[in-house]
Amino acid sequence: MSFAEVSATAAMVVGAVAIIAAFSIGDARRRALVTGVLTALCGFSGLLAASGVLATGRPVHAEFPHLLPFAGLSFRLDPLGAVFVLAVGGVVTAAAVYGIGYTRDHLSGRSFQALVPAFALTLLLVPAASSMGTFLVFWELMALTSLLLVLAEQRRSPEARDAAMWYGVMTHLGFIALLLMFSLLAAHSGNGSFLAIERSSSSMDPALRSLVFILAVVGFGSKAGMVPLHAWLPRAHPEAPSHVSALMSGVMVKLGVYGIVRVGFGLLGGGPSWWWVVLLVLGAASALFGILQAIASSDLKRMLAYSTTENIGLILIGVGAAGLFTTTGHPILAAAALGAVLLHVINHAAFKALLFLAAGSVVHGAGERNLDRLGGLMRRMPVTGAMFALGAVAIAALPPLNGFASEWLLLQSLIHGADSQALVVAIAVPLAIAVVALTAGLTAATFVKATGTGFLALPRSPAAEAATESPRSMLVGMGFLASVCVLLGVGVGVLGAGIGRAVAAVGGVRKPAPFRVHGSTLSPPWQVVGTSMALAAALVLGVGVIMVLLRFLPSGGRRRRADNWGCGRTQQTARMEYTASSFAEPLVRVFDDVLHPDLDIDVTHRQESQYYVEKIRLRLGIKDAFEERLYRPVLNGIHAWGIWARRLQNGSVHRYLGYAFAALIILLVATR
Amino acid sequence: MNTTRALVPILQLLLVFVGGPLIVGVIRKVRARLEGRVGAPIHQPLRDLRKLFAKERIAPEHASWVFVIAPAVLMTSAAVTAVLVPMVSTVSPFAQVSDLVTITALLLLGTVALALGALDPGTAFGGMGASREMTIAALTEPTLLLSVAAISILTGTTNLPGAINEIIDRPGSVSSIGYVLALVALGIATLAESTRLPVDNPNTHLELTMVHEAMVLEYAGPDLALVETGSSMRLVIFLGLLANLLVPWGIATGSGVAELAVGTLTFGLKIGVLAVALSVFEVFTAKVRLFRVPELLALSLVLSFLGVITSVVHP
Amino acid sequence: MLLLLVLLPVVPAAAAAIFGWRRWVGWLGVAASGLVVVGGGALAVHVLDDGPATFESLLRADALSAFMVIIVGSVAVLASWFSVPYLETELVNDLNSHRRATVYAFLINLFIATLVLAVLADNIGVMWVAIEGTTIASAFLVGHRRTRNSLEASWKYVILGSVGIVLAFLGTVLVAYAAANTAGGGAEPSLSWTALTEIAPRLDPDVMRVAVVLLFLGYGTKAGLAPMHTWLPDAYNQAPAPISALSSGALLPVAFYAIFRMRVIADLSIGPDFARVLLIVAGLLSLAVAASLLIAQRDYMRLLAYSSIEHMGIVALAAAIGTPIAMSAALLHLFAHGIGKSVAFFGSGEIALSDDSTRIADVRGLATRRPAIAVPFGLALLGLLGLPPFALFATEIAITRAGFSEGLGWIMAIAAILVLVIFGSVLLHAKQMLLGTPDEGVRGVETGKGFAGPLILGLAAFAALGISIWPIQHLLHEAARTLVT
Amino acid sequence: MSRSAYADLLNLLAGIALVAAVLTLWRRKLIAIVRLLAVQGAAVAAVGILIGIDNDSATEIVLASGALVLKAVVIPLVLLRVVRRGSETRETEPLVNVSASLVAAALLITIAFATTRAVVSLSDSPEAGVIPIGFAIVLVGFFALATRRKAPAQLVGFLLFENGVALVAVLAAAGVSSVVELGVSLDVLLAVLVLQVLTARMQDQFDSLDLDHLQELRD
Repeated sequence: MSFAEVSATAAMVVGAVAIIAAFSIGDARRRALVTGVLTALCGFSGLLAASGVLATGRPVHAEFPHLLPFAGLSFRLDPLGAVFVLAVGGVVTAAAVYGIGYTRDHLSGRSFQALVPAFALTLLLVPAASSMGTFLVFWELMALTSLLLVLAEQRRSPEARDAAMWYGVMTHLGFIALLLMFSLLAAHSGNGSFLAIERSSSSMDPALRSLVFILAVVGFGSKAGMVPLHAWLPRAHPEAPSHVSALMSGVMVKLGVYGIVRVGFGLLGGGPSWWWVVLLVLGAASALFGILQAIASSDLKRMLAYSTTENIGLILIGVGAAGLFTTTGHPILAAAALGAVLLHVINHAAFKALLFLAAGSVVHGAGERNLDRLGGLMRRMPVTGAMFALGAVAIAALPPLNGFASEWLLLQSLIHGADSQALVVAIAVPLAIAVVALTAGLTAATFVKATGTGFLALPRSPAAEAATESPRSMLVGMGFLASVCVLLGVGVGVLGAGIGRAVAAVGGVRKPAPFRVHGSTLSPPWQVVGTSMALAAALVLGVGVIMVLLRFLPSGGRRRRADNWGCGRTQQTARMEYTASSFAEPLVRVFDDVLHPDLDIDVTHRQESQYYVEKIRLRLGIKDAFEERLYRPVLNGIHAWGIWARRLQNGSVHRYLGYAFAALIILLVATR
Repeated sequence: MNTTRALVPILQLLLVFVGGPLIVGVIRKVRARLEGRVGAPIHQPLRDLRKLFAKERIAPEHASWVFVIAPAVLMTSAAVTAVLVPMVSTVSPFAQVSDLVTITALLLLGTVALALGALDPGTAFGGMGASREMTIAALTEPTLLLSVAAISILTGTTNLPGAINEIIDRPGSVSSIGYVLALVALGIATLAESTRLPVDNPNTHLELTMVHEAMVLEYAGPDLALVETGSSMRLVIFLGLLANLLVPWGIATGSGVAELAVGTLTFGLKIGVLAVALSVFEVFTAKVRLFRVPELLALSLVLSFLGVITSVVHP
Repeated sequence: MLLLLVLLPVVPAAAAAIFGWRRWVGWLGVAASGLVVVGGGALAVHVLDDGPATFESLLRADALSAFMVIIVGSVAVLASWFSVPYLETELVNDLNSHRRATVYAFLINLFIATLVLAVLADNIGVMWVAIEGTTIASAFLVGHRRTRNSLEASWKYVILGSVGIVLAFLGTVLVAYAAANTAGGGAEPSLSWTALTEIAPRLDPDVMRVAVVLLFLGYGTKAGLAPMHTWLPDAYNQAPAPISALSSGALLPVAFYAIFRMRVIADLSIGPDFARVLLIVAGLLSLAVAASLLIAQRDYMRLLAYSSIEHMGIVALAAAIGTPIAMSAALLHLFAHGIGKSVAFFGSGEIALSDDSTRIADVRGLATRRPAIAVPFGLALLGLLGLPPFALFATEIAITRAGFSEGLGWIMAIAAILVLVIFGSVLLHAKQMLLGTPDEGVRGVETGKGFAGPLILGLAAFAALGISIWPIQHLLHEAARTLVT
Repeated sequence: MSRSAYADLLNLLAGIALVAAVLTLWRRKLIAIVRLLAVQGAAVAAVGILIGIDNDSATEIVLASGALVLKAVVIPLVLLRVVRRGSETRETEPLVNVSASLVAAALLITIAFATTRAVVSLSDSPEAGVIPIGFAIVLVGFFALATRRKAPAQLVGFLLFENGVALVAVLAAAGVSSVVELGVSLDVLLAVLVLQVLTARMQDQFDSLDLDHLQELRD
């Protein structure tokens, strides 16, 4: 048994033991500890299995024909799946360790503790599935366990219940699309295994292949939080317990991307260019819409959820570009774009999970999620503050950290791909570059807002005032992810070979190889290694040198604490600070035709004179455009249909006999 | 032979570190002259810095480590960019790393650090400055990247020394409308990024109109000096980038010492000319209202996008 | 051996008649149903080894009927096990008289006996008599509570049921008539399945077409297929929970057993397309009716009834596809749905007892108030919505895949969309009942510990079927083979 | 008895049964409707006896005469007892007014004849010729069942419907063995008894036999 197989079986066994332990251990605190540790071990061995497969390139097989009636389970973890299992393993390890501290007091129920390892197991198994039945059963199990986890705190918050409703229905819509898609493929290829489908899918007629691709985009897009189907994401992720929303936002949405790549490139082996343009457009729309909603929202976890939609948009742009390059005959560029996509999948998993864990720590410490009521946490919760700041720098794609590495590679592949002869590429790719650039800028602004108003300056509410640092296990969880962000930022080469194998394993895309373009060699994705290594060293060195030099100044580097100058005003209070809404107000004003903010300001004057104002209250409500114009009418229509349909069963026995009579007459006449 | 290669980054660092305040002095001097004033000597900003470095270091009582580290990060990002951007010679140990996309990201890092530093003291003006600065930075980012895309599509690579060598060797490949559009857009972005006049008045005293100045109100002494030098170095880097892309001739392409001297001289000349042009431009334009700035940046975005389209269709 | 199986439930019925309702009479009923299941298993082993078993000319058992006996037996075990605490609670809180409990105990076992007879009958006439017997036996069970509504429900149940079943008898007569006048003439033509399947190709197509329509409408009524489904919501709403469970879990599958048998003869005599069109129309109509009436549903018992109509629609579609995989998926679907629906009905029965109302709006925060009821009920609902650990997930995937491989892709797509609407509506109603903060104290009756047994056994079986059907795989395959012409 | 006389007698009796069914649509009083039901029951049973005599098999004759007693005497008496105990003796305005019902009956008869053309053509025995009339009675009975407002009237409709099926069964009864025949009639008897008990219960709970009271169970 190879190293990968050993660690894969270890992951499954330890996961199962974790579930059993969650049910059997009596004492709540010990239960949280044991289950957390076991889940972390399960995640870590999943990580090892994935890295084993990536290192050797040999897939791991497993067959269980007797399980799952009529289909049987069959697993095959190939390098492409391994990249996603790598991300899952890492985030599961961190979230499990974090969970020990986070769920010690209020979420230590047996069922909740058992659901987390179950959810982790399904996340590990979905990329490893290699037949229609296996994939669908673990996809639906993943949806079910995450739905129950979102309901963990349903007693206290009605929003959690609504969120679970939206989430349940949207994921089932996705499941139905996937079921129809896989049935189409399996009907054509005879049996449900992915290898058979891959061999026979080229002989399907193009209209069916396009239908399969559209269904895949709908099914996987709804899970990934792509724009028209994203409504559940900003609702469900914030309501789930933080380490669960880290798992959901960090890696579960990525399995939607895995699906699109597996079906688009693997099973169907690429397709006409309009497929990829559709994906590009949807990705761009998701990126822009996601980041604009993120800027406008002042709820910390909701902002992070919307920023997940934005990052998924960037990834979809990468996948679309990769597909476009394969159709217009640039396999090496396609490999570079796909490499950027896989790198960003891992990077985003790391820093998004870190940000959600930090947000969870803020909620745990300060009990408040609204940025307008937080503040001053950097001094009260130094470690969480530092972790959040590090995550923010990473997500804003600023140099030393991993966000920059994948964004750099994505832009490289787009820029180098732009100058191809095909007209569709010449129009679509520059647009994509513009969207990626705009979202990069807006992301930076969003996370300055979040870090600045959330953590710096004076606390804006008593809850923030009384904030205390989170327990040690939460900090360890965050620390692990932070170190992953730094490691991937500085030494992305460690992943290079593995991602190369993953890209090659996808099929339809050639193995990435260095190529010369007008004088400079660009060997995706390794060239970014040199850049980020040197950059990180230079930056850290520079800051260190300057801080030391300041010591030798005449004033001896001692720092005097004094009152703010504030243009001559003393007596600084928290009410003078810029809040998240006011920080984002200029950008909301610039993009008001997309966000449709409904801003109402009511001013209460003093009785004596109309010119003296007693109180001004501003309320800024941002509605999700898609919800208002797309979901609301559909739901109202279905409800009206339900109300109308009550007439069918109105209780009169005569009407019921009338139905039977009419059926008899019609059938008799029809068969004559 | 490779000693000169190692010399280049240090030379460029010194050149930018000292040249930054000098250029600001030159701009103020030319501006004063045009407004009929004598104006302070060119090296006045250097004297101010010396004075500031001698003062004691002050921080607001409830500010966290972010306030302290922000100036250092701004200074480092400027210094690293200065080393990367080929100003005096295209031959340097970091040529492989010097990439247009990386440079824009480094500058964004400096802006983000300063904005966070401004938010930390918790004054109204710090928040206002940070909010406006980030808005402008968010809107100039696409322009920068698109013009970078246009240039690299035309010259075939995003690596800056490679691009400049390309322009020097085959000026024909660059002589298209796309290149001009890209540079015009880059120019507008430079004004916005270094908060010069049309976007923000550097020597205004009315807090409500400030963008950059409002952020640094709380800094004093050595921290203020670091911020000031950082900002001026960024201005020089932008002007150097523009100059080398517009008029690359004269930059040292080999590694001879003489070539290096010639390169430094021509770089100094080019920056001086640009600085004078900038100050003349500033005298004749007024500050644009904050909510007109997005329209200006939208114009530059469209220009750079057209630059990319035309450069793609052109070859 | 077959006669023994049919007579087994009669023993507790007789005991109830003689001694009236006692606890041990209830447990005797459970034991009898248990023996039916064991008998069914033994029968299955016997049939698989050396072919169908027969008893005179009346009873005959092949793989399909053995499987149906197992289905009827297992649902009967669950229902009679749940009836014991259910009746005890009713008697303790004097919601019902001792006499009616006796009638209940007598009739439920009679009901089970007629179901077993229907499945084992060799002659389509005898099968008809048995199924009509089930209607009569369950008529008073539906009217168990002697309220106005239960009277209305039982009136509609008998009228609509009998009309349908008499149409089926007309169809049976026409089949006999056609058999009598086949080209070959032949000896005294009996109505046994084997005889009919042999001469089916020579039956007169036009007469058979009318006969098939009548048989399909008749047995479709008992199977709850639209447009003959109207009795089902009222009957399940008013009947005591174990009876609704037994009817939904055993009666509907037995009616489908008749439809499957009839379809074999129809396919041989008039070609497969006629019956396929009928089944597709009925299936889609049932799904549409279930979907539209679940959206704004206000009563959770009726919700479960419409869910039964939905699942019968899915089984009809599977039967329409007709491939061996689709047929075995349909049979497993009937089995799993029977068990899952029984657990759901038991849960709703407990809720009705504890909250004294069957309206969804009156039940709030059940998960916090009564986890012992809420958890099994919720899990059963999730299973019925086709979520993985439970069996309906695997069957729905197999049916959809078989549908696409038979070229019925569009129909499967429409069905899938309707199932999605149903998923959303049921999830919404379940959220209304189970989640949230409970309001004031207990209104209805305190339900004791006795109820947990059948719920847990049912859920375990429901999940086990979903994970692996290894033990009954061979039986299922044989049963499906008999149904495919 | 000569073949033609036997065929004419069969047609006559079946015709009487059909006319009785159609007349129930016309009459308004419940008692009159029950009497018509008795007439129809007698006619159907007579057909059974006639066929029994024709095949000269003793069991068929015994069975048919038993059915005669049951359908012509026992069931109508039980129904009359319930109707007299109840207050209203008149059928209120039925769902479909009388003239429309009669037109519908005519239409249904044509449909019955059309659908059973294949059945008649299959065998040339005199009984086969009468089957379409049996079918017509089935459809008219179903229509009556579906449109009457009063419970006893609906019960009568059901019995008409069932008599039609019994007639078809007797006519086409070559293969249906005696055991099944016995089971069928037993089941029908039980069904009628159950409906009888329910009607009685409806009488004391709603103290009216109008089916419009039975409309609370709705969605």
